[in-house]
Amino acid sequence: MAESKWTPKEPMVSAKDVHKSFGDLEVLKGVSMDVMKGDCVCVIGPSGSGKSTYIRCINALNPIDSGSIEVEGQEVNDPHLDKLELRKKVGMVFQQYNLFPHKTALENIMMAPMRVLKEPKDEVETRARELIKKVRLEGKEDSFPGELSGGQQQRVAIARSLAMRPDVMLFDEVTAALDPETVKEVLVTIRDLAEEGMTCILVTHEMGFAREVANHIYFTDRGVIVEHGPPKTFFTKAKDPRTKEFLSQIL
Amino acid sequence: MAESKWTPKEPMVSAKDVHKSFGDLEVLKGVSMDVMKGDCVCVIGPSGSGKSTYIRCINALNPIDSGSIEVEGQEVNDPHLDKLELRKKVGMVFQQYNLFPHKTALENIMMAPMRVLKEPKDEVETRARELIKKVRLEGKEDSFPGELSGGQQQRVAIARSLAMRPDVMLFDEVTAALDPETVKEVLVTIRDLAEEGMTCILVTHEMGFAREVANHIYFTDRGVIVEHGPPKTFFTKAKDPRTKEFLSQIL
Amino acid sequence: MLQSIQDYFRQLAETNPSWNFIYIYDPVQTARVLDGLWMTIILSVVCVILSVVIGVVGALLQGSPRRWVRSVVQGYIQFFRNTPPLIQLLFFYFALGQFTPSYSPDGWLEVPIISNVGWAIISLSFFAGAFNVEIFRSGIEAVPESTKEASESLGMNRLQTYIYVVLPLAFRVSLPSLNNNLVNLVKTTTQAIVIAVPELLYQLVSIYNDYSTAQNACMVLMFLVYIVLVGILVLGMNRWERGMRIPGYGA
Amino acid sequence: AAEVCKNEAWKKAMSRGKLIVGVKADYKPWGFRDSSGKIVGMEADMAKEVADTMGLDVELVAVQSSNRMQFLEQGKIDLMIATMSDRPDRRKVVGIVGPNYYTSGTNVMAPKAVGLKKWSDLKDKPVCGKQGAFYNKIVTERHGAKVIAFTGNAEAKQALRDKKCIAWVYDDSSIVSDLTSGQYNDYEMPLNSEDDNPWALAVPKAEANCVFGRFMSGMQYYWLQSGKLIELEKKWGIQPTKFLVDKKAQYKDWLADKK
Amino acid sequence: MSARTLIPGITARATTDLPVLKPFKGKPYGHDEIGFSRFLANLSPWAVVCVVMLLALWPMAAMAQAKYTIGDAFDALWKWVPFLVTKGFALNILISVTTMAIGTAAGVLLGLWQISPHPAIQKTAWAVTQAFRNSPWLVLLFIVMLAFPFEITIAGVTIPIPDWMKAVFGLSLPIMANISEVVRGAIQSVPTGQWEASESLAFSRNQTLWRIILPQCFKRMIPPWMNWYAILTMATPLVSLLGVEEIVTLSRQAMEGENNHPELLIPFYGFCLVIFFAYCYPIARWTISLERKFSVKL
Ligand SMILES: Nc1ncnc2c1ncn2[C@@H]1O[C@H](COP(=O)(O)OP(=O)(O)OP(=O)(O)O)[C@@H](O)[C@H]1O
Ligand SMILES: Nc1ncnc2c1ncn2[C@@H]1O[C@H](COP(=O)(O)OP(=O)(O)OP(=O)(O)O)[C@@H](O)[C@H]1O
Ligand SMILES: [Mg+2]
Ligand SMILES: [Mg+2]
Repeated sequence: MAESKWTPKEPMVSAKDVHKSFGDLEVLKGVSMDVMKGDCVCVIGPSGSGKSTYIRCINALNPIDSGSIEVEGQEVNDPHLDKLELRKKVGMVFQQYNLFPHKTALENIMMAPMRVLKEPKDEVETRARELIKKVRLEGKEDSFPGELSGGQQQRVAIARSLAMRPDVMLFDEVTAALDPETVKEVLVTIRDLAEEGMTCILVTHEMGFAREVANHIYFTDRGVIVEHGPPKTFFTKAKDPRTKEFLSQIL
Repeated sequence: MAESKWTPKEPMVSAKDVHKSFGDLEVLKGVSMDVMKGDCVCVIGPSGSGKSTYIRCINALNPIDSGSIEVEGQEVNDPHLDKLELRKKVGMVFQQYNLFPHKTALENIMMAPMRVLKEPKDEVETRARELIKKVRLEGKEDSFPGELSGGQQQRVAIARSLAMRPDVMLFDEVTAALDPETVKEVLVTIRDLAEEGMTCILVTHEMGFAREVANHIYFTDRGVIVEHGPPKTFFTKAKDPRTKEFLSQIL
Repeated sequence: MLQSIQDYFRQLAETNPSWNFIYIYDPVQTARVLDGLWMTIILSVVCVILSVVIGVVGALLQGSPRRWVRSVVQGYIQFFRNTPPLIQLLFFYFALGQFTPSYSPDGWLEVPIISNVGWAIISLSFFAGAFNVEIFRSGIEAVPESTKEASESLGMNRLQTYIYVVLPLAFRVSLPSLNNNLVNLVKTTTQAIVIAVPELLYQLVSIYNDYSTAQNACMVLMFLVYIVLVGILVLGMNRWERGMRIPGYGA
Repeated sequence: AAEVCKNEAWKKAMSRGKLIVGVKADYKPWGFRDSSGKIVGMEADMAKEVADTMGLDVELVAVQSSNRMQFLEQGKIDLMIATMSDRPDRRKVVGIVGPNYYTSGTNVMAPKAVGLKKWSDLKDKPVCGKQGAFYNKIVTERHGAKVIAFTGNAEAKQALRDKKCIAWVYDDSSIVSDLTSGQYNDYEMPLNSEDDNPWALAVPKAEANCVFGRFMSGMQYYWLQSGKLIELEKKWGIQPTKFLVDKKAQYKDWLADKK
Repeated sequence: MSARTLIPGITARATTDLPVLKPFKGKPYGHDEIGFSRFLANLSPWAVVCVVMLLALWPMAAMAQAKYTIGDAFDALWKWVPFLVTKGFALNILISVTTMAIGTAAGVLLGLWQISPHPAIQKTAWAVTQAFRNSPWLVLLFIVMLAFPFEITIAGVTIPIPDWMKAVFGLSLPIMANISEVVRGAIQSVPTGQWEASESLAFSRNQTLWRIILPQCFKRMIPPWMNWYAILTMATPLVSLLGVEEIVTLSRQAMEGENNHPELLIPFYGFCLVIFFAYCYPIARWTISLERKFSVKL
């Protein structure tokens, strides 16, 4: 962070012509995108279009083949990248929550700050309890993930990422595994975050949510960004035929 | 069946003040409902409200604690009930399809009529092929379940139930395990059935479908029916606050 | 009291020569039985502990990025799992025993640093350890990739991920198989008789070779002792398993 | 003789025309197998002679120390001639009759380097042996040695060679034949045999005082008196025993004792 | 499908069960049930050669000092091989095959009782299974050897029960218990949905069991079953401790006949090892290939 010449006026996340293949299958075929600090960006698109792959590349969970991704001016596609540094800046929440089942909600949240950042326990615990309150899970501190509903688990997962005080949050279809009623709890949590000015990149199927929260929407298909724009124009004035078809199916 | 005095003017399925507990947990707290021949009834409600339990009680998969459920005038809550007789009248389709993986689609459909009803093979096969056509799976007769997509499997499961020529069909969230695009195939099949006059009881999360197909909608919460009515009034003029909240969340 | 019990059994042996519980009334034989029992317990306890240690270390080594390390572990497992433990014991004692350093108290006798008891412990521990490696490895494999990813995306490094997330979970998955294998190990300690380790079977066989009328009584004792030993182990493991249970999972 | 003699085993053998004798198959040269699998040896010859005398065919069944008495009790064999030491507790279970036909001396094979002088040198020292052998008990109880018993003699001898014990305890005639084979030149049998381990053959307990028992008793007197056993000893290359010589002399004149 | 418009996300999967630990898919049996076979089968031929060579190290030290050479020992072995194989190993095979037949028949029955709806039957079957699974084989063998008569008389006909037959009964007990567990495990690995679906199609319990459930798990039971066969075969030398004249007993007797030279240990026990291996290795390979074949379909 220190060495970076990045200033808040430049994009927080900047992808340029990202290519990525799995074996013979080219999943990303030149994706570019700039996300400024405080932006909330939604990525939508049909299944298999490479949304998850893209978001995982930002967090260096998948290496990219060519192009560049910069987070706060730091190149992710750098073999000498300090992945831990990157991951302190970028938080990620998965569709399957992936909580640690043998730890309570509170312990899940406290683990990374204590083990990775080596922060003192008291401090971390205070912050963790605040986060629990923020995601509206008071009283569930000592429950194990198996004892929580899907929505509650997902909120713990969000709190767990936030505990690392990231600058950017990535969300990959965080509500896809939830039943309709609990979807809302999670979305409210994310909206609160966005309103507080957190930089967010979301992959979602929730058009209603995208429309409400995002300030920019990207539509991907087969590894390329087909169309993008602010929600108002995007939903009503889509030009690309593939986008139109997709929107017609879900609208 | 012979001994029953039931006439088509009386309810096909009639539940009166059904109570059911699992251990200390009372899941159904007095559910009543009359379903006439040819009706298509949808049961909606939040997760854990007892929908599955109720529908399983109708098929005597779960015994009830008190109250009564009559199917064609026959009491289900009767210890001396001939469960096999009941199940010949009532077909049930599950969320998880539960096809027999060691049998082809056709064999899955033919098995129960041949083994349970002891009908001759030729006859059963003719009927099974008609059913395959009805659920639009021509050409998949000899595929094993493992070779079919989720939506196709679910349609085989429906055909398998229909092969027993039941008078009532129960569907428990039959599309919940399917991805958005294949949901439609299954719903079309059920709508066809309803339009042909089959008595159907559906548990579903598909509000749009409920609105389109059902002639009565029941909303359950915490083991009681909170509100019910025909779709037109139900969706727009719900009175109960809990119903309103539920609908507001999903609309 | 003790006297009268001894008298009773002495009497029984008089009247009923095939039921000579000699180890109850003859202090010399009692001492032999107790020695044997003690040796069996030592063998069991030490081997159980060692084999678990071997299993954990082996499983870690098997995940090593270095090919030759993996091959060595693989070779070890193959050797021990494919040969009857009986032959392994002979092999260790007679073949490898010749190459171990020894000291000589009287000019002739070469007391090896590793006695036959030592070899039995080594051989049996490595035998059971080979199975334990596989057990722990499959436990580690059962921890989903996504859980590891989650901990990585929180900034934990490989080692931290292993210590705090993977191993605690893998251990729980492995417990039932581990349980089986350890029970098996305790049963296998009887085979140490082939290298003349004075464990319980050895002592009992010696007793009934000296007093042939005691054969039945010896077998009864043997049966009881092993049922009790295995019972204690199973109870302990079950308690442990329950203690390790994560609330909210499993039946 | 209050019991009535049913003579079951005797009659059964007679009616089937075959005498079934339990002998050892793992105790060269008394009973062992040739490479075709047939059981041969000194005791096998004795069994054959019993059957011949009775006018029957013989069938040899291999028995082990651990099961030979059960076999006889259960009637699986009619007669047992299986290097069994004569012990009071065994007399309670099976029918041991007549004079003992042999005695073995207990002795040890030890490396010359150890320089054993007397039995008491064995005290608290490891001594290799074979599981099920009676000699183990003698050296343990009388001389305080620590016996390490292996499942076979080959293993026991290997352990001796590996210097895991200072001696191998077994019967003296086996040891002598090993020493004379030239394979064990660095070894010796330095102690005096403890010579009081009489061997007995056995019939079913119920027939000890009936036809079969008396017949076998007679057979043994005959063997001892006629020198038949000395002949067999020679045939199987066993070191001549003083016991047989003494007995031959003792029974030379039947009535000598009575005079 | 206008529904989706109004209800964003409503059609998404509604599963709430966590994929915390991957379900043991395609592995309906416990680790130890197939482990042995898998291991044996994974052994590549060169590894076999290595093991044999390693074993050959054993006699080297002993060889140096003795006049009776390892060559003599091998000569002695060749003399005995025909006898050891036709009389000894043949009996091992006979014992293992008969034991497996009896153990399987009894084990399947016991396994079905273990899932009986009748609590008394179920508990008893469970207790029997656990008792025989957990006691050492040797002890069971001893008890049966001593408790069984050597002949039985039925309607005046006396049928002798040879020793090896008694050993078969003794070994059948643990095999029965383990097969019982295999059967129970396989049946319980079939999702309960299958039972409910058949029930709601009006199948009776027996029809469900025999027509729906067992056909599905039959294939799954074959690999662990064969694995137990291999384990059993490797365990047959145990009966030598009871004097049954199988290959190890006869090897000992043969060594006796050859004057118990310590040099004989390697050739004779080594031969036992090799012949067992030669018999079990192909079975293990076959087991694994069967397992692969079946795991694709189901
Ligand atoms: N590790 C991998 N190895 C090989 N192929 C992969 C891998 N991960 C993803 N793919 C393939 O890459 C393509 C894009 O996958 P991705 O998960 O990014 O799609 P998605 O847009 O997130 O779809 P969904 O909406 O279903 O989650 C798919 O065809 C997928 O099969
Ligand atoms: N076999 C059972 N034993 C104990 N509790 C049960 C059992 N089956 C269901 N329950 C409980 O009964 C309640 C109602 O369950 P049910 O499956 O009927 O709900 P539902 O309305 O179908 O929910 P969903 O929409 O999630 O399927 C839940 O709290 C559930 O945990
Ligand atoms: Mg995705
Ligand atoms: Mg439900």
